[in-house]
Amino acid sequence: MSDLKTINTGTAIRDGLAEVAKRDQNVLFFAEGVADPSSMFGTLKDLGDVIGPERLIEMPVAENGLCGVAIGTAMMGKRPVISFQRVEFALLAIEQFIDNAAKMHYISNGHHTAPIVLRVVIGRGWGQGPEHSQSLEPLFAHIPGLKVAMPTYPADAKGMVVAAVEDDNPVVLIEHRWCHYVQGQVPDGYYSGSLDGPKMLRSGKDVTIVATSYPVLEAMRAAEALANIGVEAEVFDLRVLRPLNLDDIFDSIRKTGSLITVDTGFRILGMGSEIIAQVTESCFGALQRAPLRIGMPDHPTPSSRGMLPGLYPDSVRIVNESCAMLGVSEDRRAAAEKELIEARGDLPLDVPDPHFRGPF
Amino acid sequence: MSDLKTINTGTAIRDGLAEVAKRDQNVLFFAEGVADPSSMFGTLKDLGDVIGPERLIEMPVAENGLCGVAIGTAMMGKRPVISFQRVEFALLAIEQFIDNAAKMHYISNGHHTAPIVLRVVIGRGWGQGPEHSQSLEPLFAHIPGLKVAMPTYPADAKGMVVAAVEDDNPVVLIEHRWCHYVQGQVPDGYYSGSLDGPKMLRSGKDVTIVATSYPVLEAMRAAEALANIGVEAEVFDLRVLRPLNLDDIFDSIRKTGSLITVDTGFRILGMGSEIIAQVTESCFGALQRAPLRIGMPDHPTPSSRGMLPGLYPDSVRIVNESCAMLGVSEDRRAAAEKELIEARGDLPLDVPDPHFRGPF
Amino acid sequence: MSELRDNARLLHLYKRVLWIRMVEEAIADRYGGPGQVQEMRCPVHLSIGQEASAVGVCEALEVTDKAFSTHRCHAHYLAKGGGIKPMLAEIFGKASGCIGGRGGSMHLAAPEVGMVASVPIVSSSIPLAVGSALADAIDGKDAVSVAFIGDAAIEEGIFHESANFAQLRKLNVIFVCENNLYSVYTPLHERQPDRPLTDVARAHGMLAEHVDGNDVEAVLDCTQRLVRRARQGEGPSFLLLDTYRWREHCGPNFDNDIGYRTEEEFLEWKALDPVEKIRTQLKSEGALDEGDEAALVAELNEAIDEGFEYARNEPLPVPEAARTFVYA
Amino acid sequence: MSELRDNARLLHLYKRVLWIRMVEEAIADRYGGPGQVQEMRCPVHLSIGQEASAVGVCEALEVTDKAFSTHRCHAHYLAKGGGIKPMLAEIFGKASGCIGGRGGSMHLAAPEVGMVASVPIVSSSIPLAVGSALADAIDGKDAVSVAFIGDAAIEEGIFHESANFAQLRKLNVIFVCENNLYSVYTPLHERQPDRPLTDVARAHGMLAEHVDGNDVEAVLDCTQRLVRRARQGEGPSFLLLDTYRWREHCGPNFDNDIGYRTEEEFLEWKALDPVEKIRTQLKSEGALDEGDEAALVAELNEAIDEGFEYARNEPLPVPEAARTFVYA
Ligand SMILES: Cc1ncc(C[n+]2csc(CCOP(=O)(O)OP(=O)(O)O)c2C)c(N)n1
Ligand SMILES: Cc1ncc(C[n+]2csc(CCOP(=O)(O)OP(=O)(O)O)c2C)c(N)n1
Ligand SMILES: [Mg+2]
Ligand SMILES: [Mg+2]
Repeated sequence: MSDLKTINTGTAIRDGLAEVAKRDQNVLFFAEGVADPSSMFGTLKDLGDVIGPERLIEMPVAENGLCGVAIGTAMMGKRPVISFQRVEFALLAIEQFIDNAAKMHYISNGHHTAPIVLRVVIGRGWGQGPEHSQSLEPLFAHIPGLKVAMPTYPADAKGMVVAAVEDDNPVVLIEHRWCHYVQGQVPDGYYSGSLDGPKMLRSGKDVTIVATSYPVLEAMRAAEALANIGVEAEVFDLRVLRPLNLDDIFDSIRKTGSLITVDTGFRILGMGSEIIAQVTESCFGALQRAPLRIGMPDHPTPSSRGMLPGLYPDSVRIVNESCAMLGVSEDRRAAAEKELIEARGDLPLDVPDPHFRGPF
Repeated sequence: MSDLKTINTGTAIRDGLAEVAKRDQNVLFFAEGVADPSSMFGTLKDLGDVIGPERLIEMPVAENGLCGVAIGTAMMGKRPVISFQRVEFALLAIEQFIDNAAKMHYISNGHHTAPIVLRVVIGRGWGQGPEHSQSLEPLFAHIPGLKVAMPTYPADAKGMVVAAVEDDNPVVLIEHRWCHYVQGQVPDGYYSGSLDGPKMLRSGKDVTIVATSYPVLEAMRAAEALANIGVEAEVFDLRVLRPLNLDDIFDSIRKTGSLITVDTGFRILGMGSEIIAQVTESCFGALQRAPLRIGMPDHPTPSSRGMLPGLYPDSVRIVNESCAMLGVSEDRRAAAEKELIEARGDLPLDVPDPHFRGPF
Repeated sequence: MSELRDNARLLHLYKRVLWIRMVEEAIADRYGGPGQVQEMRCPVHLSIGQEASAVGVCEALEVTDKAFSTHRCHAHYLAKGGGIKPMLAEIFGKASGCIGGRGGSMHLAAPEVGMVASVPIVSSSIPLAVGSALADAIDGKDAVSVAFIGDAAIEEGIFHESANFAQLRKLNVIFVCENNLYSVYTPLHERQPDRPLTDVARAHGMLAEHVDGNDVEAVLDCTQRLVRRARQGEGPSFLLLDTYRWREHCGPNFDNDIGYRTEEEFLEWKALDPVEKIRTQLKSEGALDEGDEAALVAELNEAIDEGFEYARNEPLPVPEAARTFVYA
Repeated sequence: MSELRDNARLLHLYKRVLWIRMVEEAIADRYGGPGQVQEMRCPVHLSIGQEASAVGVCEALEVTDKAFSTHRCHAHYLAKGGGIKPMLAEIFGKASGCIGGRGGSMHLAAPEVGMVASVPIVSSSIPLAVGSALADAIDGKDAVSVAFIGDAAIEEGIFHESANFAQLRKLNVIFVCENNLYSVYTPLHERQPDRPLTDVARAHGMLAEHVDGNDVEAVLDCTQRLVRRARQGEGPSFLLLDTYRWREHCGPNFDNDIGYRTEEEFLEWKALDPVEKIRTQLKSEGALDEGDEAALVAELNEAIDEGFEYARNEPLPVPEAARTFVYA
């Protein structure tokens, strides 16, 4: 077994990319500022030193064209990894992903593949404003032919990013900027993870909580607080949004009978909607009470911190909704809420909660 | 009350556009081929004769730019109507719709509005192939700030298109090419419809069927066949996908306890997912059995008619699923299926069913 | 070059353009209309009138060079060496179609001869060609990638994004723009300001050439120069070819009567018929007599009939095929 | 024009550029860093070094003319006449911000003075300016719409799509491209081939002018000509302005030490300081003495302090405000 070191998700992603690029010289990196001092929040740091500069493709600010170019290289056997600082920039290239990348294998009757990784980052905090803070995972997760994943913790993220690059299909990796800061123990060197389903992070018998990305941290935090008042939540990191494999979650529902989903993006038409639909179709008899979705409210995300209270799904909300769902007494609920609020203290809402830095 | 005439949905849309453009000189029409011999499948036919040529804006083949231009005119008080022959072409402009149109009112603190109508057509049949047959309504219905509607029948379509143009928000109208052929009685002259919820088309006590666009016709056909075997389906045309108002559907579920949704687009992360999630959240106690989604399967739509059997949701599938859900006896189910199959005869699958032409 | 070799080259080019013309005419003839048996059940965008640009360009390419096309891909597919049987089978929606019946006429591909892909979203295949050239550049190969586009494609921003990058990296791409004066029913002057179309390439510092698209030899000569340049590392280029689509935008018929263009305009362009042009030249040089012509036509007709016979008799794909190749 | 009037004009321009410089410097000074009190809690893309292009262009416009900007919008907002209080309140995230705290620094707008909108997605506001001009054309108004863009914006296809349409319809748009040589940390030559940037306009048959962006009078003179042309129905134009961003791409600091550009390069451009340039000129012509300068600085500082005081004391929006103006 390789050594473990404590690093954050951003670094773990960088290490995974470096490892896979060392092994396969077909791996290319496309980005605006691919080798610049920021190097995509450090996630591409010093890759040129590892694999040489030729395979780092500096993108002009032309997302649609350059994603098409990357797809063209993929058809020819390359494994391009495109990184965008924000998911919004990828919107300009969505036609290329929906028509050319997602359908390349299908329309060529199996002749071509488009092994491309599209990394997009969800912005949050520091007054980003409505056009730098969207998540929009359903726009990708709706499209057959794409794979879509959202990494949270560093060790998992490293394995996922390697698996994504090695996958013969186009994979969209949606990374939450605040997840980049999450620390954990990560094996050194090369290893590949899986892109085939959710991970149970905590077992419990009372309620199943399924979350993606940064909200996974909120859900885990909520589960701790719930545990302190005697409620046992079973928490899943959904990880892979497409293809969506909910078998473990069905099993969990058969145990808990209760389901809460927590989306990173908008609640309406979010992953929670799909999960609830599938759970209701497949485990109707096991559901003991109405399931519930938590997610971003149905409006753009404003810049000012004045409008943030109550906006992002957080551990307090998850605790409160869990208690309401399970009929937990008001004093127990209040105790759990109090614990969370006190732990956060007077930290502003527009910076990451250090509680979520780990190391986990 | 104005006179009624029997016309099809395509003509009704054209008439609605002509009426609203006559009343408001701020209405503009943008299209590739805005006044050409095809005039957007006839839906813009002779508009130049009605309002003069100046307000018909021929678009270069530059969807992103021209949608942005249209949004710019809308900020200045115009009411542009953009029409695309296929929803796929609008993908190139989705950044403009998500960032500029949908958020214009919000980001300007209420100062600007973007009263723009984006008409996109879903292709089907005659070997369209995977890039001319997508539906993709969730890509728009996920976005707060947009309104999204899918008209089916002519009288309703005319009212909806007028309401869309008169709405102060950006409205995406997703029209199924095969719905254009549907005939019905349509009031002459100007009238405005609503963009505020589904319509119950048929009342019944056994199962609630909610469909959008062309599948509404399949659902209605299925309901007839079901009625012949003693099953009473309550059928809704969803009409408005955003903002989504499901109150009437909740009421229906409280009556039938059973729900089937039929999507025009992909089943996964489709409208059916959202409907089932909301129904389960809101009417959990009323649901008597697991709900079910029907929709496009999880792969691109191939060109060849050889691959069509069983692909599109149709009345036969709706009948069979309804019978399975309600535990209808096999001989009754078989009778209903037989009726439908015989009525269709040996008509190829790649042309519209004349049964669905109406007049309704 | 000796006159003999010149004529041999011309005869070869003649066979290529005639082949495309005859295949396309056969599709038009047999496509059928309402009330008739219709076996080619997909939209068809015929290349009749535009054969010389396809042939002139592709004859300058090796099989290892790559071509990417659009909705109007028949001529490019055939000129690059795609076979008639998989092509017609595709248009007939058959399992043995070049892409298994998945795409139909607008998606023709024959990767084994370098006809990599056709994409029916305007301009959407342009960056694929540039990406192909980038892959070759990284691998140190001197293959050339050609992006066939129409005159409307340069209105799409992605053309410019691709051209900027191709020139920045001096990639082996040739953007071949067939200007047939229309996008569907809309004439060029309603879509673009009045300036030489080649200026769009110059915006990116790219060499642009402008050649008569109905003169197959001129197209070939120019493309050969551009290919040579590219292989020598001198970068991409833009080749503008004037030509004309004889039939309707989509479908088998003529449509000079419906109002967007005139019979006169059509006749003017028909007088420049790229096929007739070579035929006349060959005849006047005594390199093609009536007998040669008849034999050639008979030979091509036989191949065409065989192709249709094949396409007609091949089985449709089974419904389950629709669920394959979704993921690799 | 008499020397007196010339000096009056220059003095006016000086006040405008100095105003912007001082506001931006004040933001930089007070922005704070880790461990400090930070009240401006949003990304800021400062315009320091680029003031002359904003002022030169906007001084050629009427209040009824319209401007559209990008992430780097402070100078354009102020030059077009936007007030400091709503601007700072916006950056402070306050309810009385120019857009209620909804967007922050990258979205500044003051529609009442024709600063219609700033959009932080590169090039995304370009077609809005063209649409504004189209609306005016339809209404028979002679107002001019200006799209302020950076040098990276011409890499986006939507620039070309917009330019093609503007020229096709001869709309009253001026595309003002401030070439500060960088997109974030990436220099121009890594993103675009070597050719005059003005060639991108010529691709669309559009008039292009190239002016020293640090020379406010040259910018003003040229813009006045372009505005006049537009109002006379002669169509759109492209104005390329060379300039330089002094501080980091986003944030209050200098960053010549982090490796993507050199201190030397910065100093070369700093020597061309647009503010200093006019100041020197005014002084040399005797139109500005130490006393005038001090009085002016004091006056502007007072307005700035007042602005900060206001922004600091204004209330944050209430959480419920987040749910308003979603639909009209
Ligand atoms: C992005 C996009 N917009 C619109 C269309 C509809 N469309 C199909 S072919 C065509 C005409 C394109 O004209 P041109 O590029 O000149 O090619 P031609 O048909 O003349 O060969 C158009 C507009 C499309 N397929 N894709
Ligand atoms: C479509 C898009 N791609 C990328 C970005 C990230 N980004 C923000 S500012 C910027 C630099 C733009 O450079 P330029 O247009 O020259 O303006 P400058 O910052 O130099 O004023 C980039 C790439 C973005 N906001 N939008
Ligand atoms: Mg054309
Ligand atoms: Mg710049």
